[in-house]
Amino acid sequence: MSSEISVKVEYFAVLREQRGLSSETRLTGCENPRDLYHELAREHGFRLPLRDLKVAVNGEFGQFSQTLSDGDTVVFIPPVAGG
Amino acid sequence: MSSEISVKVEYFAVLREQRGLSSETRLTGCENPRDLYHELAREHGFRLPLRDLKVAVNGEFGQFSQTLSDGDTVVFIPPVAGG
Amino acid sequence: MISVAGRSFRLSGEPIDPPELKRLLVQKDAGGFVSFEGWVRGNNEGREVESLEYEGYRELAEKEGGTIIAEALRNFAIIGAECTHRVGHLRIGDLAVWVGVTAEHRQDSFAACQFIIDQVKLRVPIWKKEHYIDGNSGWIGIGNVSDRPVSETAEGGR
Amino acid sequence: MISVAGRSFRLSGEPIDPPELKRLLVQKDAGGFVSFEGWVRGNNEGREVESLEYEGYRELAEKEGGTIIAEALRNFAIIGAECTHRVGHLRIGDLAVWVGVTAEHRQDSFAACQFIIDQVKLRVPIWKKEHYIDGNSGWIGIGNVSDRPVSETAEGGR
Repeated sequence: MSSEISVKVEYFAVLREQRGLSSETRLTGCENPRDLYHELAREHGFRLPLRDLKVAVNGEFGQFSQTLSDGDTVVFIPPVAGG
Repeated sequence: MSSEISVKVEYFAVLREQRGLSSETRLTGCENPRDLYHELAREHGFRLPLRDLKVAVNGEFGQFSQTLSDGDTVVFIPPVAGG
Repeated sequence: MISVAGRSFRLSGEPIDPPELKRLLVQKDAGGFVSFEGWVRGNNEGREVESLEYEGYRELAEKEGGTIIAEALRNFAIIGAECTHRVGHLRIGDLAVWVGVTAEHRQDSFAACQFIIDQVKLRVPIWKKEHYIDGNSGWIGIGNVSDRPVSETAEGGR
Repeated sequence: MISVAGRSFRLSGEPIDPPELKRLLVQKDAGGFVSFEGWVRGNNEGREVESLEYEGYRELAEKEGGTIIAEALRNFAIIGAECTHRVGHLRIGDLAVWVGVTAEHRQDSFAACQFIIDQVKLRVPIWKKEHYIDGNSGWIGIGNVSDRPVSETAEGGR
């Protein structure tokens, strides 16, 4: 488990409601946002498919395949509906 | 001169300024707005060519060739520039 | 359809009040509202403008403006439309014309609003005289016709 | 360029004040001003709406919104552009989003205003939850995903 990192996950909208939290900091062995989402989805029953989501890392849009670093903030972005 | 009719002519914008009047009622032998405009242009030095004008008769857009009747109100409409 | 109740096109000798006009269009199915405002600019084709006059042939302007609004209501999926054009003496920055359109969906409000201002500029008998900082003035859209006899060919108005 | 001075895209927890936002755009070369307002509608796809919540991811929303405004300033011949999106609890008729654009010429303001609202709806992380008169509620744009496991195929968000 020496490869575990600490990431902060912020939740919005339907994911915030399903998680019951606005944010959490957790230790994870996941290397990228894709794996992290699947881990969280299994744990909390998220039903939004990955392809409907975008991801932001440290306040910028990112890639699901990018390598996460210790201390990163990750946000999974459900389909937007402004306006 | 038994065919003369009385028409009211209203002037706007550049024609009002060139005529020095907002409206006048005059007796004319002209049968249609085209002839009337040429008569007025000769008298008052109007320089707008007919093809740049539209005409209204009794508050509706009309034709330069339409027959005028006694008591009609005629307005020659310079190129518009609203907005 | 709100705008059926009153006149939907007006000439106004007083400053135009956009919030008041907007209130005429409020209703619960309207989701998209688009407005256009034409402001008096400080220059026109390189000449510095100090102020201007708008003059309208009220009877026909309000009739033709009303026809344009009716066409917009018929040709676009909109809920309401209003237009007011200012007449009289205006200074830089003053509001010359206001168009507001509501629709369920925004694409229709954009298209109809643009249609209305385009048609108003093209068809409604309103004229503009600009007063320039250099002391000259001129009616817009008639070229330099004051120097040419009526028999000469001139470019058409824009 | 007025909007360089401040942030040109904002999320607001307070009611949006269009005249105040418009004042940010006033300047003497601007001849055409186009604004779009998105109002909360009383129904959506046949369901009667009582109220709704907008939620935004502020940090990224303001960044992405600012990028959209910058794109508009680069891609259209406009002078200034501002957009504010409301967050929080809104009722029918409340103003959800305001976009204002000034240009020398109106065509540019129309095109840029439409571009901005289209892109904001597409790209800015803001979410909407509708509360219906029948007591139900739902997040817009995610289909009926709460009933499906994550592994199933679902239609993409709009």
